[in-house]
Amino acid sequence: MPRVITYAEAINEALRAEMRRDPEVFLFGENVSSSWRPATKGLKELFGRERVRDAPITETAFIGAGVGAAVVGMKPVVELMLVDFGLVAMDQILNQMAKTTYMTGGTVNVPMVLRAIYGAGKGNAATHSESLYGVYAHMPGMKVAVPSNPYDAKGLLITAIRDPNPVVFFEHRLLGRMEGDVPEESYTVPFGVANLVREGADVTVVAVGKMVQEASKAADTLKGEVSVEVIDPRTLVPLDEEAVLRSVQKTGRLVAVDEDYERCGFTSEVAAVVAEKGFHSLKAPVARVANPNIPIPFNRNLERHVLPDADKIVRAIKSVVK
Amino acid sequence: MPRVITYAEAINEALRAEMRRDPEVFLFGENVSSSWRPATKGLKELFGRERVRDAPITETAFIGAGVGAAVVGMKPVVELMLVDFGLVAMDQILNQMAKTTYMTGGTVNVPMVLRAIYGAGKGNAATHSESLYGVYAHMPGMKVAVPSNPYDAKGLLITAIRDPNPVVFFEHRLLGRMEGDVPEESYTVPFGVANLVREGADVTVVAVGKMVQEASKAADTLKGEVSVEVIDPRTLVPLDEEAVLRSVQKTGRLVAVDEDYERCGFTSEVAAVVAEKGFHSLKAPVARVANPNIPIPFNRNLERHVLPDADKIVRAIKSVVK
Amino acid sequence: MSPGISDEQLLDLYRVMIRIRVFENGVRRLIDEGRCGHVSLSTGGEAVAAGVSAHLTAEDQIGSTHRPLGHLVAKGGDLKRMMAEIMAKATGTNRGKGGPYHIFDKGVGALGANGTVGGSVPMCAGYALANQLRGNSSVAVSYFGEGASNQGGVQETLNLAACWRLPVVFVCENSSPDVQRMLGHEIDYPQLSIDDVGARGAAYGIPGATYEGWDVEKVYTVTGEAVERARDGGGPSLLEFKIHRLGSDEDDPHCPIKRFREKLMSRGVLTEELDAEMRDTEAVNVKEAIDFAVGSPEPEPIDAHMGVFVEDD
Amino acid sequence: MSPGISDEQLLDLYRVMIRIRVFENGVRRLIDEGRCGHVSLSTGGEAVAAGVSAHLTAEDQIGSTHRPLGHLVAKGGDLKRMMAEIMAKATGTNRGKGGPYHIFDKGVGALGANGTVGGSVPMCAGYALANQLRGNSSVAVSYFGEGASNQGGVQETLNLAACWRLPVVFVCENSSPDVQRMLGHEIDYPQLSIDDVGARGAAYGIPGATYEGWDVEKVYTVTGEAVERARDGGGPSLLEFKIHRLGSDEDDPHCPIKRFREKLMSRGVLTEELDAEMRDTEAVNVKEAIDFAVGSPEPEPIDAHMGVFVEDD
Ligand SMILES: Cc1ncc(C[n+]2csc(CCOP(=O)(O)OP(=O)(O)O)c2C)c(N)n1
Ligand SMILES: Cc1ncc(C[n+]2csc(CCOP(=O)(O)OP(=O)(O)O)c2C)c(N)n1
Ligand SMILES: [Mg+2]
Ligand SMILES: [Mg+2]
Repeated sequence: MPRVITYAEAINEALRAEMRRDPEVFLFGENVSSSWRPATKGLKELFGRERVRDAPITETAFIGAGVGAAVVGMKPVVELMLVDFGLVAMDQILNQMAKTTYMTGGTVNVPMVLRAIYGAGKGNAATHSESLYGVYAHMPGMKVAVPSNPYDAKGLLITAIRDPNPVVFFEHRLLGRMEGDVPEESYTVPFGVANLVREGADVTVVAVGKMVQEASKAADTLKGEVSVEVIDPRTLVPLDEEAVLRSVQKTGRLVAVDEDYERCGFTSEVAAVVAEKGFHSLKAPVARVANPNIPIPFNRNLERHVLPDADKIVRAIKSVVK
Repeated sequence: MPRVITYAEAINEALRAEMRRDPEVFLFGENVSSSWRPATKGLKELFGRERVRDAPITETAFIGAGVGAAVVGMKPVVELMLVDFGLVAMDQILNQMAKTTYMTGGTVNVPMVLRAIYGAGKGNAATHSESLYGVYAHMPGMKVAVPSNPYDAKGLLITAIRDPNPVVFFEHRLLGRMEGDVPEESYTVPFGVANLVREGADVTVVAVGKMVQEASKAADTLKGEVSVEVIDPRTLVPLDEEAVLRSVQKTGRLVAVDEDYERCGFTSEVAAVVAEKGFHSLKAPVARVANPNIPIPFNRNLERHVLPDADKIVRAIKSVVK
Repeated sequence: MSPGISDEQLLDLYRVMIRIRVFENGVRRLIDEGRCGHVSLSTGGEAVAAGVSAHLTAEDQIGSTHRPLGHLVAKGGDLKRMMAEIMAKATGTNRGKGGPYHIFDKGVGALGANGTVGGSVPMCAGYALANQLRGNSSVAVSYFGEGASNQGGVQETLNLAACWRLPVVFVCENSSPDVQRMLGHEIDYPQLSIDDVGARGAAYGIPGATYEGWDVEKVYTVTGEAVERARDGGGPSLLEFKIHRLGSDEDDPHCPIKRFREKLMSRGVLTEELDAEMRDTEAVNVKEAIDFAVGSPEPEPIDAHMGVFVEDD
Repeated sequence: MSPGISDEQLLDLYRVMIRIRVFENGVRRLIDEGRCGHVSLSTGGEAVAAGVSAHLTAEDQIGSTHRPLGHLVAKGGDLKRMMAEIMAKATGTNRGKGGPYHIFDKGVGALGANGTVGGSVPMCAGYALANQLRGNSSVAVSYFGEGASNQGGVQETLNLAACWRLPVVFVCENSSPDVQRMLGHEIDYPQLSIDDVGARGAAYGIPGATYEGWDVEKVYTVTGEAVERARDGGGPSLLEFKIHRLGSDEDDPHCPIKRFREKLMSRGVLTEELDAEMRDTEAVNVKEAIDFAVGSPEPEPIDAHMGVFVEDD
């Protein structure tokens, strides 16, 4: 009988299992020991305050400390309370965490996971709502995982912790309570393998994170009218280009969806890959649905106006299948 | 008779003229008062140490100070010795400088210029060679200028200083000595208007910054064989999509070139725009020539291997016209 | 009578403190009733905001935090437009686009709240730099918490301001782990390596000192000196005020309003009547602000797409 | 004889200083001859590198700067592979991919140079954190310049290390504006707001002090105490050493080698013969290193595309 838990509980389980399995796995960040935070709740009680440690509000220092601990072989899982706050620490992330492996000619590696809470939809305005995975995917040296459901959250996080490379792990702030079937035992979901969320014949929708739900809603809305294939790449780096191209070969149409800024973003990348490598399959212009390059406004109506959603995906699908 | 000066001298002239014209323009950054730096040489002697000020090596503090000064109406020109070093200050840049206008509902604006030296080609390795304009273009709220020659350098910088919005101004470290015709008097080059560097019929090459030279070399190499149109957008934000689409309408083919990382980068964006809005003009797959998502290696041969150049552009052009 | 502070000034300070408390209590009710989103309140810090801003004019600038309401009210921020911003209305200080973490009220030099811990501090150096370059005698005040005091940008700015002798006063409100512990929270590791942030002034060669932030007269006096020094070209100072974050009532022994009220009463400066009158006045102000906000329109959805850039002159 | 330092130890210190100087002079010649790219040299700082590393084993870690050669040589870095890295060869410590700004020699705990001013400092906290969690007695040493001392990440890390009582010793080499001014450079604004970075220890509740970095015995003694404290669970310390950046010769009165040489000679610990022998030995080592580097192959171009990620276990 399948067991239903939430996305946050799935994260918690993955952390718990890996910390049990490997004494070199440990966790720190702002308020990670607080009992009211479901993803990390109970871990301090199990593993002690040394291995589950609250950090001062100094992202540069504590993310850098994660890099250092990883360089000497430990497996830190560092939490960024919100991905936005990582902007104060980009040198540690994009230079030290990401590039040390390459810059040392592979004599050093950085088995670190940076868990970053991200996403809009709660009226938290421009500095507390960003996605930014486009920036992380742009910069070389990090793997980038964006789980869209509890099953993937657990499996991808276990993969991330065991990966000898730095991984940035994006958890959408509004997915924490999402429920889903999650096996109790440990399992891994491989990086670079897309999830075929739903099969379809007329158009390929590539969607990420919370937008996978919106893409599925759009597919529901169009049922009987347009047959929509939804693909969730699960990891942006590495990207399962094969899966996208295979799908477009079948459907001839592409709509790329995410909630990060559009310009030079992940939807640009998917569109470019298809325009390069899947051009001859394409029967229509590609379409992107993303944040139209606007800081997230505070007012909820304005925010809705800016964020991608099922309606906008429906419109984009219609524009390419018409 | 045209007057020939260098790119760095053109920058210097623009700064000098604008500081003369407007007492609220001032300059600071690391070593900006040093006499051995051609872009700022002589300015301290002219305008005094208060308006041409060396800053401590604290990019967060001094870039933030630029934002503050701009918020109260001054026109700071802040220098980032290398764009790479800005990674320690991304919150001040990407949140405070870029988003304050929008977040305040337009009651505040930020007339600041951040001059960022960028680029590879000198064997300076992974933390001293990046371009990163892809990141700046991804994030909303800043205009992004990338002059490719002395004439544009002067005219775009004057436009940047007079713009009431934040502008990130990218100067390639290897273009400083490039010579070109530059009028002595002040003039502006408008943002969002591409430069048609050379006309051609078979393929459109969109190239940025130092890559404009490489694209032109590639066009020379292919003379008689392929007729290459080279377009230099000059500003990535705003982007002259019209010019690109018009050209592709004529040529039916696109090669996008820059030296930033490819994934989720500016070449992805150009490819996506054309796949969306110029799809019906396209006769062949688009191609991108950019850094293949690799930190810049120290060894010069490896660096050359990673960086885009005329040869790689030639190959890309051939692949789309074959 | 307190030396150097007139009764009128004392009552002004008290009035501002009441205004802040009543305003924040109004916001607190709105939050509880689900009529606005989350707002970080500054209750318990009224003496700091009032005592500091008493030395500032609209030409002086402040930079604030994620808990900006007290600072902004004390600086003369428009209550109606602030309330409208909190309720995400088109008439808000930020036209509904910024929310409480990003309130700016430029006309009174409230520049501004900030969503990034420590984010406004470098900007305050910039306000001060502009004052210095323009040769006026305006001063910037930079507020931050003891958590923020560790942020790199904050510490960098202390150094920059000292190097450039900028007219800025750094005000750290310390609601520190010690205070937290007294309130019953368990702390595994401290987040601040010392007890007194004021001691960090010495690390930058600037005056730095620590005071009880529930004593508005003290705040007023010591800030006066620091602001004067900055105005006179003497450069920056660092003031730390200990505070306790409180709820809406005035029972807590560290409540700055309760303490000041008792003092003023015992000295005969304040009467029950005057106190009630002030509270009534502020209650009316807040009611008007809420009415204004409630009655204001939402921004038009199309507004979302505008204002990323301002138009060229 | 210096109290507590045996003659043998003194000669070891001297030998390491000579090794650094001779190695850097070799690199200096390569630069002048255009046989390698720009390298930031640490000449003048030999006493700090030698005096500090004398207390460390390969199990201890150091983090260094854009001027790493002295630190790395003193820590036991492989001269051949370092030289090969400087010459961008496949046999380099970083296989030619990192260059002098990014040299790591993991086997000896040299972790590592850093291209970002202050960039290695947070990482050193991480080495120390790993030592603490693993319950071993290893210590991390974090080197940085006085310019870097202002960087946010550096100041944050001082606080973090203090809060977590990490086994780390912060070593600031101050070649500050004052020193620069003595060398004839004009300074408009200071970049460091105080003279002595050591005084910043107090800002984090940790020991902090300032010493002359051209006196290797002093460096040795005070670092010994700080390392011991860290090993014993006493937490971090901050040591500042004043240094003068020098050229290749040993004429300068602040040259740590000249000073130490004279002292050792006058004490009869060093003789002209022994000195010459040491220098010859190091010259041979450096020549061998250069020969090794020159004789080594360039990396294969295809290597450029490999190693962004390591293979899964
Ligand atoms: C750079 C950054 N990190 C983390 C946060 C999340 N955050 C908001 S307020 C806060 C606590 C701030 O503490 P303090 O500065 O003492 O202010 P207080 O809330 O006590 O007034 C944190 C961690 C943030 N907004 N920005
Ligand atoms: C974040 C950052 N800003 C600027 C630079 C450029 N830079 C390299 S070394 C240096 C001076 C560093 O001074 P200090 O820390 O005192 O070291 P020193 O060179 O004196 O040994 C600067 C500004 C950099 N590498 N990183
Ligand atoms: Mg606090
Ligand atoms: Mg120095």
